[in-house]
Amino acid sequence: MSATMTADAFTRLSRRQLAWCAAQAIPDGSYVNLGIGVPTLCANVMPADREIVLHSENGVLGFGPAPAAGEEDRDLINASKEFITMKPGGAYFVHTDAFVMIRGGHLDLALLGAFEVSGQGDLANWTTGDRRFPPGVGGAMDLAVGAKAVWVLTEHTTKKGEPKIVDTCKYPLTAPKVVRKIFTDLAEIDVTPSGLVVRAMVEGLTLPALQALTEPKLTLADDCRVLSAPAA
Amino acid sequence: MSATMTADAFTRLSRRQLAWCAAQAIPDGSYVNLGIGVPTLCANVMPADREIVLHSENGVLGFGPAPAAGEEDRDLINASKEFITMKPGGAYFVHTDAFVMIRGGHLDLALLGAFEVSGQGDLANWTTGDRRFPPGVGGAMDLAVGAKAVWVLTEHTTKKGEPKIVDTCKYPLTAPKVVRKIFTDLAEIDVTPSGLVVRAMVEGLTLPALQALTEPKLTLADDCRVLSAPAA
Amino acid sequence: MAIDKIVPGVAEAVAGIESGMTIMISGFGFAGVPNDLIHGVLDLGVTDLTVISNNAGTGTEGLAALMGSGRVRRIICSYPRSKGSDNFDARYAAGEIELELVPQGTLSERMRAAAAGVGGFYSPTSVGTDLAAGKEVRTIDGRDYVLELPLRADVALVQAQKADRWGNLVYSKAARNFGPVMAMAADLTIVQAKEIVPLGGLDPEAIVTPSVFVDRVVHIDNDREWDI
Amino acid sequence: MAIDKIVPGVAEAVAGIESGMTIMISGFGFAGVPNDLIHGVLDLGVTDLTVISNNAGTGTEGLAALMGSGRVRRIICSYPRSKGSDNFDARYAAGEIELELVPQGTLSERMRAAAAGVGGFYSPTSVGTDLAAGKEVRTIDGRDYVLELPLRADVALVQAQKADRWGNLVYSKAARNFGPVMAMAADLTIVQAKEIVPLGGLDPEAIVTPSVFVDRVVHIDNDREWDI
Repeated sequence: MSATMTADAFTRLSRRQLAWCAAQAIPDGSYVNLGIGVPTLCANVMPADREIVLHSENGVLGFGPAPAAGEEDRDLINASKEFITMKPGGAYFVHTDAFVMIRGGHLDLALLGAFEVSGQGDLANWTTGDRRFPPGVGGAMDLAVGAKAVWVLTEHTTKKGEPKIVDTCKYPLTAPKVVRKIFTDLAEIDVTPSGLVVRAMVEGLTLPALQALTEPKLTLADDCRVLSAPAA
Repeated sequence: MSATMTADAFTRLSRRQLAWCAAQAIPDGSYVNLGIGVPTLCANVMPADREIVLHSENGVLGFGPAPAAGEEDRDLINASKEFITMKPGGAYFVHTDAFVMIRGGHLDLALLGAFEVSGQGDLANWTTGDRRFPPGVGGAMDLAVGAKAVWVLTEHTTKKGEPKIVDTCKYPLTAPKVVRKIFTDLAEIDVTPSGLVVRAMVEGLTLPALQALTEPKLTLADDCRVLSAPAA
Repeated sequence: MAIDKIVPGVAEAVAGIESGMTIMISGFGFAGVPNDLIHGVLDLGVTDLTVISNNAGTGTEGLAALMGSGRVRRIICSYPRSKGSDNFDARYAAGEIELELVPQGTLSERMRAAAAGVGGFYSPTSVGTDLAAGKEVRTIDGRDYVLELPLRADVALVQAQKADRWGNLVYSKAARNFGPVMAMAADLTIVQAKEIVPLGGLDPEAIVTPSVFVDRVVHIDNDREWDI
Repeated sequence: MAIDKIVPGVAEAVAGIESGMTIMISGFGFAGVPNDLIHGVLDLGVTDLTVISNNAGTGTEGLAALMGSGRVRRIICSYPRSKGSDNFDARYAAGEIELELVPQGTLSERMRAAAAGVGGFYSPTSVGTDLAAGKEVRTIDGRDYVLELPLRADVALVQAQKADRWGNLVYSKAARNFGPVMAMAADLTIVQAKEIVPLGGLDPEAIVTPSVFVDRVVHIDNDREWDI
């Protein structure tokens, strides 16, 4: 069974839809860091009926969505170096304090991108080990060990269609055993002591089809939902 | 020879005069911490023609003299818990940053009180070891090791007339080999690799008389001055 | 739903504090001491407390009342004795309170280590003194240091000048002192603020304690002159 | 005599920087980078530099110009590669620049250790990863940590929003980032400020970098759009 065989039966979420699904799962009142990549998109699709305080490692707490065109401020960017806006109640601080918040366990949640995640929650997202390209760790290792919970937001497979959720990470680790939940463009998966549990899948996707794109064994939650998001 | 024998030949400086003498010796532009006791008096007698930035370990930089009666602010005190005023250019900060300044070597000078100072510059100023009285170290150990230079401001002898400048401190040390200069109510003394050098003495005092009140051997500087201060 | 950390009174602010807990209390001398919260803790009747504060209180109220109450088993501080610290002095002389004396910079740096997830740090302070007794000494780059461990607390009681409903704080002058670092170093941070401002009412460039470090805020605007 | 840390131009600001020195450069992405000071260093013609900065520059100017100049032997950073970091990428691929990759929180915490006189600290970050290779690992209170050492510099180049003649600084929004901690961690701290205000013109409650950490300030108020 290959990815191609099941490709017609379901539609993958867009990056923005993936971010939307993760954003809706964040509890009200949480303090949340948005990592580089898909996670920073979450700021634009946060649930309107909750107060969730967003943190960026460059010294910003309480930021909002991207500004309207023409309203960009070159002094106001997120960890992905994208323009953001500030909400009432937000604060600026020195980079060191941004990491007191991160390493000291003060953030409820970190949303991170990934090259690979293992069935045990190992995370690899800082280098492919390819000497031709400089590695970039940024704040990923700090976030992975410091936040109270880590969720990964990633495409389910690589551009070549290979699983990113693997038995053992082949890329160097960012941190071992830290990921609690994985949002992909196909599914929402919990990392539990007894293995990976599928909490939601996109319309039309079956467990065997998802399993074919995933190395570790998947179990379907009794109350597995349909994973869907408004069209971007 | 005892203290009593020489008592008529000279007049000891008052605490305020002692503070004045030390204050006049501070180079222009210095950043200086004033420790508990006589040193905090210096803020009231700083030379008017210099800009010297005063630091207090409770999170204040750039403070001035005591306020006029009735102008006290209970939120604005120094390390001795005495009321102070703030100068233009001053800043408030968290206690931790006050000690980044201290331990990190950012202050040019710390003026400290002493129970005892040794001829090698050992300082003892935090406990007499008497179990009936609680000891109090405050910021003394941090200042002693962190400031670029440490001067001691103290009466030359104890209330019983015994030397406070000693061969070996009998009280527990605050820090070994840190004091560079000693201002007393009788003299200004440099702690040098070749021993204690008297830079100035009060009018009428002789080296033998001063030596009688001091344990380590004193040497007179070639250009020894008269130590004097305006009447308090 | 809105984040609202403001509680109606002192009783709600200190609810849940239990006997045996470690409590940080802000203040340096009489500046920045959360006296109302301290008396709230006294009213709870909890005992066997460990208190972390720079001083041990003077006069008869606030920290001194706590010291005199017999409810404090141990104090971790840098400078317990001051003019008027009779309550502490008496308990200490009687051997009724345990004292861990910590150099002042080490005290706040140990709090910051706890706040920052740092497991320990090498400090130049106290090397070669009695206060380094029993501590690991290590030479790094030619200088001697002692190993200091993080100092955390179950609860921090902090006095601030202004707060908003998220818990952002600013302080007043030298009353800031230990407040911001204690707010970061405790599991439960409780603040008494002289003024509550609307969300957005504090300049984001000038917020000293960002809201993430604060759990509860109570508005205390009385100008009672405490005997401290 | 008055303390006056304001110098007339970039040349006076960077005077004395020598080949072989270690230089911290503030900024995160394009926010808060002291581009005028960087080009002042390039104009000096010094070589064999070690640069400490979060990124390695993008485009053709500022940090990227420095990376492309061949004057930098080594960079210590957390995230060198970005869209447009071609100058660095080429030097790295050619083996012409040495890279010390440091987790971002470790980077600023190591700077702070240098600033605070801390000899080293135990960090939970990078335990069990390749970036902990060769580092001492220690278990404290049941958790594993790696020993990290202070990171100091001969010079820090910092971009700020406002400064006074004593060198007190405030920043603008996320352009604050590494500025305050770098200002503390270098022997010589050089600042380019968009605005100079009279002494007393900054609110003492809101000063972010107190004057003691600053050595020179140059007023740069041009609004040149750098290619970065």
